[in-house]
Amino acid sequence: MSVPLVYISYIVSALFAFGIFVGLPKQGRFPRRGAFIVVMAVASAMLIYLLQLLFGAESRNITFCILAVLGLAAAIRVVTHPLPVYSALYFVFVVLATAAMLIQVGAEFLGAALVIVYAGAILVTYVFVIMLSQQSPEMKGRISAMLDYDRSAREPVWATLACFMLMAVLAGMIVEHPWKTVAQPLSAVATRNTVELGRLLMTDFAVSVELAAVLLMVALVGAVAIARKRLPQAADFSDHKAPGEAGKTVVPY
Amino acid sequence: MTWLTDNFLGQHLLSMLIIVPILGAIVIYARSSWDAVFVRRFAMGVSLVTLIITVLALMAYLHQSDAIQNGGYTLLEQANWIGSADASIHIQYKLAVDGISMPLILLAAGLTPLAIWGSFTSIQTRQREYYALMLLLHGAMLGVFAARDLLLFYVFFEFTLIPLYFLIGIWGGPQRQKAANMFFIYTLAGSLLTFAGVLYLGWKASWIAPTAGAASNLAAGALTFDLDVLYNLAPHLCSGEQIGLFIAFFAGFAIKVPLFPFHTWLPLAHVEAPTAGSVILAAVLLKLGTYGFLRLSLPMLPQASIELAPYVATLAVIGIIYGALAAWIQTDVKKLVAYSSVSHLGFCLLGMFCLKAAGLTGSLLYMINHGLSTGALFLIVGMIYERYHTRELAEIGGLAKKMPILAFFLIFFTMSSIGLPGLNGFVSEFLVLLGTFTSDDPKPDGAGPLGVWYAVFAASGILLGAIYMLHMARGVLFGPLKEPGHGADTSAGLTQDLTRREVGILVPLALACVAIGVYPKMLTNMMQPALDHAVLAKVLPHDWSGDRNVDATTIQNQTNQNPTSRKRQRPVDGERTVQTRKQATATQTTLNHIVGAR
Amino acid sequence: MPNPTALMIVGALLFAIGVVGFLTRRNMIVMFLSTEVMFQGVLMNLVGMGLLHGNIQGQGLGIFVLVIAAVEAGLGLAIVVMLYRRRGTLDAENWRSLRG
Amino acid sequence: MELKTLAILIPLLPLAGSALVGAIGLRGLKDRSHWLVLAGVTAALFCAVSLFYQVNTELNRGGSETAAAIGAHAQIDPSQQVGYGKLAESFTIYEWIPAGAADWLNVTFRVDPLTIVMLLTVLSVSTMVVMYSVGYMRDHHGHAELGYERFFAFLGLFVFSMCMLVLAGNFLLLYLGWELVGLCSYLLIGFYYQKPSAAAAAKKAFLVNRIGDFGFGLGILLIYLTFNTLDYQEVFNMVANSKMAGDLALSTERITTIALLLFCGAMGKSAQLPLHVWLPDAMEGPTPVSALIHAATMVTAGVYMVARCSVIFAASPIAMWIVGAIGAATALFAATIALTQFDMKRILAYSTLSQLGYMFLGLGVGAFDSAMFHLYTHAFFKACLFLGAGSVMHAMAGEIDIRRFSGLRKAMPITYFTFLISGLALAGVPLLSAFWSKDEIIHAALASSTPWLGWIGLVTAFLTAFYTFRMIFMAFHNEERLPRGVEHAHESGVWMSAPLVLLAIGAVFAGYVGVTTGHGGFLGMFEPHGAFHHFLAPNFSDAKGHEMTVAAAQGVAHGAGEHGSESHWLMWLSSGLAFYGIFNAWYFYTRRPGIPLAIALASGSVYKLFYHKYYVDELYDLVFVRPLRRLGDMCYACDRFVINGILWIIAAIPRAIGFLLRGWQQGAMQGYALGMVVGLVVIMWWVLANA
Repeated sequence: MSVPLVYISYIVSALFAFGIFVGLPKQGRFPRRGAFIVVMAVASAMLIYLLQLLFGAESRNITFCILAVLGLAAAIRVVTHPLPVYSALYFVFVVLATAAMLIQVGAEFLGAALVIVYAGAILVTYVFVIMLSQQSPEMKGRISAMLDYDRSAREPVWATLACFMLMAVLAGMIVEHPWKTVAQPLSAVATRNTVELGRLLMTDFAVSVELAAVLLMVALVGAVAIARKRLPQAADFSDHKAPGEAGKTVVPY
Repeated sequence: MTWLTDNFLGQHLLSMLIIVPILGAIVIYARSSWDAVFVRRFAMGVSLVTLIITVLALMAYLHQSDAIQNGGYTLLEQANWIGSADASIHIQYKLAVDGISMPLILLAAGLTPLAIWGSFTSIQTRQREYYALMLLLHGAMLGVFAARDLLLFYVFFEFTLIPLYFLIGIWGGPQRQKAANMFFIYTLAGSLLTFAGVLYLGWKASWIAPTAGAASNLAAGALTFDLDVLYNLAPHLCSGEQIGLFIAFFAGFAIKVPLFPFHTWLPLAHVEAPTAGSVILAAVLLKLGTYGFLRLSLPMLPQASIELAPYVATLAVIGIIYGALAAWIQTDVKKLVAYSSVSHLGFCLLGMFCLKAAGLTGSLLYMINHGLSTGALFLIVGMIYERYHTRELAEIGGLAKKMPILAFFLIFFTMSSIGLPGLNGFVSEFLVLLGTFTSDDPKPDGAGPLGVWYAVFAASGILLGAIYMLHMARGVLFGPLKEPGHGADTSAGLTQDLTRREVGILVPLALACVAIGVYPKMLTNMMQPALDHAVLAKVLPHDWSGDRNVDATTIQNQTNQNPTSRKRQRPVDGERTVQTRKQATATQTTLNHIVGAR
Repeated sequence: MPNPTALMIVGALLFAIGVVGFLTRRNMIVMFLSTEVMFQGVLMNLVGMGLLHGNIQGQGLGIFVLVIAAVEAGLGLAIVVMLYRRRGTLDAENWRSLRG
Repeated sequence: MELKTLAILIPLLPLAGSALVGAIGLRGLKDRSHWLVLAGVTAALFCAVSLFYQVNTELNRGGSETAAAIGAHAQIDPSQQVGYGKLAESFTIYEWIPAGAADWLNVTFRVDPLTIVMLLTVLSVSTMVVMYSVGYMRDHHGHAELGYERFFAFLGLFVFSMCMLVLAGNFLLLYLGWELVGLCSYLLIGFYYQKPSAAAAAKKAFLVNRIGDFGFGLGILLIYLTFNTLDYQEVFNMVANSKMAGDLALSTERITTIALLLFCGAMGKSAQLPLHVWLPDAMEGPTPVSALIHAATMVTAGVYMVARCSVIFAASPIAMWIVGAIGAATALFAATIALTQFDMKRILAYSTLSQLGYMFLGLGVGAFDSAMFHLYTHAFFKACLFLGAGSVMHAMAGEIDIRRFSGLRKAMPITYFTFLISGLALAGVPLLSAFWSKDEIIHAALASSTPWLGWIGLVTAFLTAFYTFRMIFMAFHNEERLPRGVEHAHESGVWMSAPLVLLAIGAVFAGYVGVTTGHGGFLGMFEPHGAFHHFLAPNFSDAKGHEMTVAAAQGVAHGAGEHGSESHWLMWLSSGLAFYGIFNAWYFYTRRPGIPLAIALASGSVYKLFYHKYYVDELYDLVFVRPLRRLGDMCYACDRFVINGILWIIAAIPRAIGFLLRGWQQGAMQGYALGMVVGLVVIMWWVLANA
């Protein structure tokens, strides 16, 4: 039983990797949308099959499967879409799907926090930054109009190969590994989930929580410090400084 | 003599020996406002102070009659460096001198002032850094010879590379960067293997030393590099281990020496190095390799030394002949002298591996003598180069007419180098050949591993040595006057013939050559007990199949720092020794019979 | 109640997709987005493993993942902005001063 | 003074003079430099004479035992010290080199009759030559030549070295003297260092000597290996006693090897056949040097050494045979070359070779005392001949080719007469010194087991007379001709003439210390073997036990008439040969000057062979020098290409790896991230595979 499971997980990995490869903008060409959709469909089907096998006969959780497919598809669009704004929007899908899945397995608090923190805070930051920087003009089917670094991926072959291996090894391990039998039924945890989590954070992880707070504080200060530097203008680059030298002339306001 | 050793400084003479030049280097480097003339004088002064401390150390050493008669070490300084005796790691700052290291310290301390003095006119750029590096090198060299802890030894050993790397790389000739890199990488590559050997020995000592009863105050399993402990490790190392360790040590030391197939860095480094760098390199730094063999390989790995001695000796003999032949065809005088070093150091190793008292004494004396005569030759070549900016035999000739004093010294040191009796080279060369020739002869002190033929082939080095050295002398001094178009360059305050300063550099060397040649006893009296005790007694008469209880007692005797009552005492057990003695007695009887009632 | 293993599989796939994005995209902002995708994968795996072990600690750690993600986004984006202002481009290929 | 003090003073006095001259000669003494050296050498000569009287007294005191020992050599008690008692003991000056456990090789001196003979010869000739040099090393106006002080410093050093060689009490110190005289020879041959030929000759002399010393050094090592000592007396006693006892511990092969290795050194130093090439070239040095070093003293060191080791040599018949054969071959070979040369000094050089060959011939047949006798007489007349040639050279402004001048006898009477007398002595004319010594050697050879050596000697004697007088007739007779640039020949000053006269007197009378008079032998008055041989007898009494030395061992008995007049036919024959040679030379070169040319033309190739010295130099160059040089080239090439190539290959491995990895080192963050991912995958796979 388990041997085909491993192979199926390998096939799923390969399909997803291939899907990404097809979807990546390469050599300044748009990806072939049709092929991408076909591959993604096959991959999704395979994934659903795998998940069904994992769930076993007693519980066919279709919702979870749909969420998983949606989330993964969105994630692939995040990494393949030439325009960062779209990537950010697709990322919202990923976050939402993830949160939904988490809620489905009983981690309601985490799911909610995910939506709040990611969709509410982080994504906004991203969008701000995207707007701060120069963007490619609207596509209109003319890829050559886009910025060079948006329209061509970097070493897609090697990256997708590595990705395939990573997927295969991870998925294979997860499928293969003889996980310890659950000490207590999942449902027992799931029922009082949020309460337990709160207790955990305030007892065992109390120090960590404090540290996390400090960390956030430091990051805040750091971000301010980094962003407040006056940067050399284009004129400063006219004399060809060695890489890394340019920053040395920066003085604080 | 108590006035010398009873105060704080007197008890730390050896540390001062190392610290004074290094401090001097730091001071020179830090004082950027000093002008060049003062820097030179200061460096010279520091090296002379070091020399004075060396002489004081020599006096203190000579006062220790125990050390002299029994070959033990003295002027001991001991402190924990990394870890301590009761921790799991015990690396010490341990300094001491014995009859093997004292002459070499004298050589290093005596030559460095001369080398510095010799740089007064030849170095015109970045003098502050130059003299700082010279002094740094000086301190490191003295440290190698004084160290009694293997790791300390290794640290100093490697540290000598750095100043010389810069000396060659900054003040060298046109190909200086290549030469410096080759020198550095080559020697470093070899000594990394040595380092592996060092670590292995320390690790081995960590679990053998407590059981061997070597130093009972050591915590069990403490990593130690104390030479006194390591010397007694030999019985616990199997044959394969010994050979492996020997090869590891060999890699570092043979390259440093340099032995025949590993010598190619030497001519390049010598040719490109500034004069003082060449002098120090030839006179002292090459001796680090031979000293390493003598101090570490032979006494620590006796079995491997005996087994591998024929191979090493073969390489040495090849090196003698090969170096001489290669020297002969050189057109660059400095390169010629550099190749002569290859040839000479072959003798040095040959004498060492014949494992006879005469050969060992000759070998150690050879180190000193090679330092004196080759150092002086490099100085002379440098003096010629300063004047003519060339060393090509094709471009200079007949200099005896214009430079009679230089001619005198060149001929003098040439003769010293080719082993003219009455000068220093002969004594050591003869002893080496004598030791090698009689190596397999059981009398008077046990049979060594080599045979007569090694000596016969090596002796041809005497002839070849005369060939290339006279070839050089003839080319440089004799024949019609030939100099590059511009004539002698006297811009740096030089004169046509040698200046007083240059004569002052060469005269002490010449006097030392004559003194050693006529009355070597003053040095050999110092060397011989130490060689007997620290090397020969550990290598030859030991029986490897015999029981090991004896080792423990020997160990205790040797770690005992006041071995007064032991006069040339050797373990008398074991088949080999007994056999040797039997042979010796038999021969003696025969001879008595031959001689009759004499 | 879905199988935690399924959650982990999806998490692993998400992580790997994020890796590909990080490796291939040259736009620094998208690279950071890819790392966020990787965070999602990690988060799902943590929760899944916690479930497998039948305890809540996976979710506890997940909270910290959120913290780290926030910090990373804040600092990383600040750096991206600075880099953008320095070179006028978001191309990661433009920063190669690590090359020996 | 005590024996020991004298023995120490003898080498030290010249050394002190030399060192002082070397130290202050250039600045202070300048052309007065000779005084210090002359004083040192003369004082050493007086010390040597005083030493001679002491030794003589000592010998006479123990004389009865000595005579008994020699007379009854058939039954010498092995345990008994050889005749001359404590003289054979060397005395230690100080401990020199440590040879292992408590075993020292010392600086020891030994003063015995052989030493005395050598010392007197060396020092008296040296004194003459130093005196002569004072005149010779100046131009016609009395100004010193360039390097005047250097010359005298070297001369003093040479006398010191030679005395060390002679006085040495062990082989190592002998080696020291041996090398030091080589050094002095090198320095003095190269005295005119700006002449390329002189520089080359100096180098050649040193190197050829080193070839010999290679063997000599090995011989010394072998002696140490065999006997565990280097002291003369201990070694000789062991050899002699082992021979007596028939002990097998010392195999004949070992002794032969030792003897032959030692003889290698002698061949180099005394320029015997394969190693003779340096001596003719050595004539590039100033003439006094040729006289002193390359005729009278240094080159005879080989003879001295073989005589000193007579016990060792006598114990090995093969070695003796080789010594004799090489001596005879050299004698004949050199004489043939001398026939064709035109350079006066070269003729004399070949003559020296030839005479040294005689000495070795004598040694080889066991006539050690005769060889020493010949050494002693040869020193006087050959030094005189060289100095005379130098006088001619001085007068001819450096020209020495006898084709360029002639008829000098009128202009230079003193030079002519001294030269003539010495030439007669060399030619072996009766009643002059060499007649006695040479005749003894030939006699011993004829009486030995290898009489053909004697016949070679006789032929050589004829050739000697011929080439000597060829030179004399060409240079001093016929009508007066001078080389271009010399207005008139003139006699040399008193500094040069006095030594010539003194040496000529020596050439006439020196032989009479080796002759017994009043016995009714040759000419009714003279018998060979006189006081000289008595004096030396203790030295060779050991060696004479050997059967090969029968003829010479007759010693005292020889003159006593046991052989009667039958031995005198040889004396008549050899004097006849000498006169015949002289007559031939006179006839060829004075009466019929066309004959030599005709002969030369008629015997073209043979003449060319002689004239080009048998092409030995060229042969050596082709067989040894060039291949060795090629070998050196090969070594250096091996260094640069093979060893450095291997190094390059070894170094190329990391370089290749680096080259491969360099592609990954793009500096782009994502590249490194890719590497991280791959690494992560590999590690995880590894963990899983091993889980």
